[in-house]
Amino acid sequence: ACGDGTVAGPGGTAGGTLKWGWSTVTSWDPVTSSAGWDVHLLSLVYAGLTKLDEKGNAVPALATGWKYDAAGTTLTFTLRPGLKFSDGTALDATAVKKSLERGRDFPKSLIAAQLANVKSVTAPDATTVVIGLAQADYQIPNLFAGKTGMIVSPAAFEADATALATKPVGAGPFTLTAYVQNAKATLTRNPDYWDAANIKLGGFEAYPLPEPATVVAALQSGQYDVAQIPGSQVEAAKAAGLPVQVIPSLVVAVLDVNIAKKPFDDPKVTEALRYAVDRAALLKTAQFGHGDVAYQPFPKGYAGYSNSLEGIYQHNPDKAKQLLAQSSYGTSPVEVVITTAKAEGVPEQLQSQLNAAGFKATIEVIPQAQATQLVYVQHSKALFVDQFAGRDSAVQAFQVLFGKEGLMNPGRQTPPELADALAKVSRTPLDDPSYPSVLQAATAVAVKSMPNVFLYSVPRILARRANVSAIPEFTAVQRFEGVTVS
Amino acid sequence: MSTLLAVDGLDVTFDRHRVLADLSLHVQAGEILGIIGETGSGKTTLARAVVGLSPVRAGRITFEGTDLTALRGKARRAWRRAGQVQYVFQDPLRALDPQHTVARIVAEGLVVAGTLDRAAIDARVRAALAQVGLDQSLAARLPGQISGGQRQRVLLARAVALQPRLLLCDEPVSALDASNRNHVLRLLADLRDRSGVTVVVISHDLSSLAGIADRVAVLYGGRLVEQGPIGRVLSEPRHPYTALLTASAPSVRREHPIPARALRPAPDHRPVAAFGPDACSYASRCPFATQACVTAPSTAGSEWSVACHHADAWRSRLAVGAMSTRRTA
Amino acid sequence: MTTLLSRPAPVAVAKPDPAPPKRRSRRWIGTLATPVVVFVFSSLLTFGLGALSPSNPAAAVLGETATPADIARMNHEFGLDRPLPVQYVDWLFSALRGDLGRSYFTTIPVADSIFAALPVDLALAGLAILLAVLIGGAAGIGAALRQGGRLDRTVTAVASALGTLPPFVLGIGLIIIFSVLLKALPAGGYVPLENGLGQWLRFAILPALALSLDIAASIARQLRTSLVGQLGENYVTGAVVRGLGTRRVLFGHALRNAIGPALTVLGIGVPMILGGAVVTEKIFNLPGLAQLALQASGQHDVPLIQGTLLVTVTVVLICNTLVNIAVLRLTPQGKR
Amino acid sequence: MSTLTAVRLPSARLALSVLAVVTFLAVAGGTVAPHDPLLQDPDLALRGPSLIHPFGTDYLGRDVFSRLLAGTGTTVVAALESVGVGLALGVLPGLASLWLGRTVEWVLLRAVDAVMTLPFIVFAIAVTGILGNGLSQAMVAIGVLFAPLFFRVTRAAGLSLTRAHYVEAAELFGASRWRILRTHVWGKVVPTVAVTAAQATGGALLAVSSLTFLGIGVQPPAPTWGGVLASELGFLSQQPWAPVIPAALIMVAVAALNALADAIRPGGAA
Amino acid sequence: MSAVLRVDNLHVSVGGGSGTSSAGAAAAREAVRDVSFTIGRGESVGLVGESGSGKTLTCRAVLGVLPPGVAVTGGGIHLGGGSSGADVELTGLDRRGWDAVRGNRLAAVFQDPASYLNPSLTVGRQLAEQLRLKRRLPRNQTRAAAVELLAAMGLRRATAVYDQYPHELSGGMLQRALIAIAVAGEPELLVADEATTALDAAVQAEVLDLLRQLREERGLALLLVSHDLAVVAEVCDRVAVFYAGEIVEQGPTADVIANPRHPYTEALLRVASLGDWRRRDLEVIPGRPPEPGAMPVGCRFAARCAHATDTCATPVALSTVDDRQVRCHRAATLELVGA
Ligand SMILES: Nc1ncnc2c1ncn2[C@@H]1O[C@H](COP(=O)(O)OP(=O)(O)OP(=O)(O)O)[C@@H](O)[C@H]1O
Ligand SMILES: Nc1ncnc2c1ncn2[C@@H]1O[C@H](COP(=O)(O)OP(=O)(O)OP(=O)(O)O)[C@@H](O)[C@H]1O
Ligand SMILES: [Mg+2]
Ligand SMILES: [Mg+2]
Repeated sequence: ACGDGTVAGPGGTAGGTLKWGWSTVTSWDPVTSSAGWDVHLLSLVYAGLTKLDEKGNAVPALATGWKYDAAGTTLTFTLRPGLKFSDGTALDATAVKKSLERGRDFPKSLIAAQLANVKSVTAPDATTVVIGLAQADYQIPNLFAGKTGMIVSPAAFEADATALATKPVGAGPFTLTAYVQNAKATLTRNPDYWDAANIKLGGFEAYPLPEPATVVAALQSGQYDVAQIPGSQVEAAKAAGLPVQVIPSLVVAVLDVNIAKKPFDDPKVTEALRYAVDRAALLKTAQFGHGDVAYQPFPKGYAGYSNSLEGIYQHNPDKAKQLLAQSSYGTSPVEVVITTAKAEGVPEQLQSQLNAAGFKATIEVIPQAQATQLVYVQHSKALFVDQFAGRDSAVQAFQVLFGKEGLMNPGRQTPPELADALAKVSRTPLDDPSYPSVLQAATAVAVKSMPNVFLYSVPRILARRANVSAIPEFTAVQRFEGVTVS
Repeated sequence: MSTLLAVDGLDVTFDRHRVLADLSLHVQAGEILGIIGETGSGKTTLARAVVGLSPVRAGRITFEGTDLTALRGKARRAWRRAGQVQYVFQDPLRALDPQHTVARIVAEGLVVAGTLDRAAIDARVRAALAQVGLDQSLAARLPGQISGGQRQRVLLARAVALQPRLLLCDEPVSALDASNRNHVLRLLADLRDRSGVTVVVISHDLSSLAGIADRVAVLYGGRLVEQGPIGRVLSEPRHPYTALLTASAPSVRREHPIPARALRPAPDHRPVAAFGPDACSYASRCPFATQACVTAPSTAGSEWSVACHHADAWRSRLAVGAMSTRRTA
Repeated sequence: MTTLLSRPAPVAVAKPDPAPPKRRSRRWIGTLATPVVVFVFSSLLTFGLGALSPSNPAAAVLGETATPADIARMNHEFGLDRPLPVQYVDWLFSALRGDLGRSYFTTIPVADSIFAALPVDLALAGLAILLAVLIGGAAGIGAALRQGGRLDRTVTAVASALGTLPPFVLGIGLIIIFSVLLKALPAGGYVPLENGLGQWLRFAILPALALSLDIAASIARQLRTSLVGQLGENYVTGAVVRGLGTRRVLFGHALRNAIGPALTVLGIGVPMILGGAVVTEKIFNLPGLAQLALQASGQHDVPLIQGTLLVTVTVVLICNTLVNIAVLRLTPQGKR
Repeated sequence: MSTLTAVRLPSARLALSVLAVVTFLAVAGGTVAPHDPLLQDPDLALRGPSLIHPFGTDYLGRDVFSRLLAGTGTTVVAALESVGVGLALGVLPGLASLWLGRTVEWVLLRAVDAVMTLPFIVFAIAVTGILGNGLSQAMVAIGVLFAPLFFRVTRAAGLSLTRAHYVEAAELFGASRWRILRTHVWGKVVPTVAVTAAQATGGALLAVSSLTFLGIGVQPPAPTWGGVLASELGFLSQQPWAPVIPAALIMVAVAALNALADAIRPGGAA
Repeated sequence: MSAVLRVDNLHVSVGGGSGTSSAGAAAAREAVRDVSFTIGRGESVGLVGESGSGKTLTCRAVLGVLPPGVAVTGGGIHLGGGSSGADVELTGLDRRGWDAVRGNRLAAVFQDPASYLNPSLTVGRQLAEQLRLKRRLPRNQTRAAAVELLAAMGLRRATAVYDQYPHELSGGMLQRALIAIAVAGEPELLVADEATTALDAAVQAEVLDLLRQLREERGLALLLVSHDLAVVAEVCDRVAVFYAGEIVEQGPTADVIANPRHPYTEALLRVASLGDWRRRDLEVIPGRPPEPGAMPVGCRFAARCAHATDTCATPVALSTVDDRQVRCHRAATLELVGA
């Protein structure tokens, strides 16, 4: 069922349609989209001023380049000329200005916080956009590579903002032609995309994440060309003759710990938790060993990855027991509730590991949607089994994980030394040779001072049919430049 | 003889369909009254009206001075528990709880009445079974495990056990073969003779009914068309319908004073007038009907009454040819 | 009255007409009016369920940035600050006009989401019903005709076994057999009917089969029982004695009267098919209503849950009414 | 056929023995299990059957045999819970619809029709989606949906009785309504209801397993039959045989209930 | 006179295993034994006997519609040749053969007419179907022919009846409609099993008249079953008296009634309808007939017979004198009273 219709548009050849079994979006409007996963699909229809390369560095996209002033508070982007949105309207500096301002000012915007530092956006001419920042921040080009920087057609949101949820208008590599919520998104190649020459696919069909039990069969029968599979299916996929790629990603499994709540208000307990967890065992169960044990938010090879943290909280139940004994709870088992959206697997295993280390753990299941409410908003849960999807910008990632207002910092406390380290990162230009070491220092501070327990990295495991060329391995947002289906 | 049960001006209507119309009938104490009539003429409805199971719209039913139609709720229950009037259902299989043993079924009325202790009830049950000629060994069986004739007798025994004054039997013998039919009817005659129970029997079988009954009432279309001493009514019927019934009765001896054919409307029969709901109920099928029959005839006579405008005249109008036509053997 | 007039007027009717014209029309009115009443009952149930919900949608939607003022504004926007009866009436009448509100989370109109998904369910349910009728009918008739024989025992055994199988096991079993082992059919996914019947059938047949086997089993059992019952009826003996031939007796007479209970099973089967679709849709990755409900349920998206329930209920009601009409047309009391 | 004689049928006897074992496990389950059903050993995950682990181990290295034994209780209780709710909401209204006059009858019939239009799983999902995810919520929802079944069955059994001549005969003896209910109605309604309850329990078992498959109503690590089945399905490629065991367990239990229902069905086990 | 139907030494057994009773179900029991009779063209033969004497099973064997578990285990049933078709041996006929015979050459009516019609089809449709199938009438003629046939059966308002459903008609009307359907294919033989038993006296007489008329006008042969000798006496030329699965006496009806030769016939006469309206003691036949499977070796009626002697315990054969057949050891010596 693939290869139906080859479209040859200006700016390059185009092949067949790629059927992708991964996920669908909560909304096609990047400003109101509420899930971290959405970025992958959104980046098919939207483009930003910048994009991230395979290593996570910002490179030109809609903008051909950018320049910071000396203070780091004014950033000037130069746009490619003659850009167009998929609705035919011009993508010029004014459009960029309006789009970014909407992201910052729209009442229902969920990216407003990221843009809070953007003081002004001006468009002195059609191809120049000037960003005025309240404080120096060299992370903006990275930030703009993600959801925050996606440029939406002002004509569309000025006409009917709610319609964007199902009818996106952007300038990405593809255009959405049909959409069934939670079921299927059909996209066709956008010949006006700035980098259309590198888009070899004629069309794209996106489906929700398949059932693990049937995903391999679904690939074999041609229901999907590419699908994300769980670690448990890797062997089966390989056995079925499907090429499998394990792509390192920014995603990391983490425990959100609320130090404002019992029993973690006692630092000894929080400390004990770090040693009670057997990350290797969890990794084995959850991922069948695909991925790495993690003690920090960044994967190996990423600029912020600090070598010094390797093995820092080796599994040591005896030490955990000792620490608990020293805590205010003494030798009696410390009761803890593991909150999760799905109890099967890691939470179950975690429960058993904690119990072996002197805790008395029980599992509480809450629906995923309520988790946002209970964990991130009301901060009413002490321990939540979570995944951090990573952010395009390292500082942004820090903010989410450790910032006072950070989503995954339910305790709402940030030690001053961490705040200082972060401020330093922001102030350091990315091309500054000291940038990696500054960032790694901040990572080390965070991991040692914050209660978050990182567990293991979650690579993106893609299995594909043999007729699909290898998928480029992007750590942050999956991109499809150069992919072909024959 | 005194009147035990008096039905006066009874009207029963189901869903705007008038099943019994202005029906009056008296039952004397100690007699056996037969009720005959075509299917759907309202025989069952009449019997059920007496025990309070038909929706009576007008009229009175009195049993020894008690107005049964006026009884409601507690009073009616108390009256029923006394067991003075018993109704024996038409279809024995449907009237017996398939899960109860014969003994339990027969005892039910006594248990509900609550006046006797267990031993006394057992004794009465045994007596009732003996009275209807059922072997005591059947007491432990279920209705599904006995024959049709035996079921009919269980139904009778259940009624008899309460020592009623009046027994209403709805077609107790229609489902039985000739021998069994006679058996059951004889039983009713015995009951009357020995315990003085008054019996009303509904039956299609005129000949055997004539063997035991004292009087007969003939129903047609929800009205009483004739009633009187059974022997005389059946041998010299005064109503054309009664005459048709008697002429139609099969017989091993092939002799009928009037052939049935002469009493039936001809196949091309056209009624002489439009007979509405207030007309004589038989008029539209009566070969002797005239314009006079558009009104319901009054019932004439007391011991032997007939409701026909032409009770005395129709015989003379019998076609002479019809009289002589004998069936070819 | 009409039937009375059509006869020669003076002839008194010996037996009452068992179904006077009034009653017959009343039966039709009942058949057509009951669904309306039931719809109101069901909508109350559906709405009540939403009203019972303890979670505050505004807080859930606004997430991390929620302030009491924001929540109040959002509540107002959703109309949640009005009295419940007003909300119900408004919801119901909007629903009748095709407006089921907007999803709390995506702000996508619920009706859009549902009507994008509904054709999948309808097409699938239609195929499933067809399969159920064909398979169940053939098996039931076969078993009844060979009562006590090998076919009868096989049908009975298979039907009982199907009834004891969790539906998802059935679905995965079908995938393993037809997709993995035989590689004959796709393991999941969906192609709309517009893309051609053949294409659609390739994708729809397995899920439809998974949905229908259970109902087919019930139909087979029911049809077998009632057909055996009918075949024992006197009128069948009568028709045989008239020399009508087996096929005529079966299809012209017995089946006609035996089909009622089986149709009723089918009527009950429609909600089962639509309900069973959840599991099937999940396994076969179908973009149907049930997936939507599951998703909505996970998010406590009350308007979406209510919408899917209401639409499902309406579909069920329509199907049931059609079945009732069929039953009514097959029984003599309902004719003329 | 009376309930007692039905038990002499071989199929009924087999069914009863199966159910006796299930009942025993439901009560004793955890204590007769050879291993702690919660004891994990990730190094031994997903092993095939062995002498120590007759049904192999699951993805956390837990003993599947012990988990199935220990899961019996939860599963059975959940199924019975929904059947209980269905019985409570179905039987009494069913009888009431026959005795309490036309208005009550009409309202009850329409209400039942309304509930009958609700698709099983979708409704359960909606209920848990709105009232919160828990086995009790889900089973109450299923129970509500069982109510029409019991209502109809009770009513049907009772309806023929209100027209039965032997009930009329009892009325003619002056028997009270209560007495009639007790002596003539109850004995016929109870077997029918019992049959329905047996079948409904089977249906509930399937519903529980469907819900757990969808991730609704279960609380791992607590084992349930459906839960074990659902999780084994996730590792089909590692252990294609593994789901067969819990599936067979569910099938046998449901089949036993159906066989028992057939055997005690009034009118014989043809 | 050529025979329409010849039944030779017919044996019918019940309980061949289909679980009617739990104990001894395996042993087949003879419910009809050694039954022979012949029906000539246009002749009417009556079968009488108490309930359970095997009359219905005999009829059903002739029609080939024995209930499950009941089978012909001996003898033959022969449908005579003649104008309308070849000789047919009915026992062992295949399905197609039966379909060709039934409705065309033999037809039947039964006791409960309402149950023998499809409740969900109009009377007319069922009659029309028969006419189309068995008389090969084209579709557009069936209605007129059907209405005519209904009218010929003495149904008034035949056009209205055509469009009515079975439950809308009275028993008498239904029985006439059924007879119309039965004779639609112009059969040679009509089997009427208790066809008038459930009707009231007036209607019964009308239906019996109709049967008589059909016989006279169409030369229809009749096999009439009743437990009332009086009914048989009204219609039949010859009568066969059944007792416990055997024919105990057979002969011209008038002869048998006037001069019974078997004590059982005499007993039946005493309980039969007499056609007089005197008050009297109703006679009964004491005791009950033996059950299939528990038949005595000798005369089956002996246990209830007032004339029984020791010889009656030995098997007794059917003896033929003139056109009478009697199965009694003492037939020659007994003085029995007729009606
Ligand atoms: N419950 C009822 N509802 C409506 N009509 C009824 C009801 N009971 C009887 N009828 C009608 O009343 C009429 C008289 O019926 P009933 O049973 O009294 O007749 P019957 O003389 O006993 O007949 P049969 O000889 O067949 O027993 C019939 O036309 C019947 O259809
Ligand atoms: N289907 C059957 N299975 C077993 N025994 C049967 C079956 N049908 C009839 N019998 C038995 O065969 C015997 C003859 O039955 P049959 O019906 O021929 O009697 P009948 O003379 O027609 O009686 P009735 O006057 O009651 O109709 C009876 O003892 C009966 O119990
Ligand atoms: Mg009656
Ligand atoms: Mg018979």
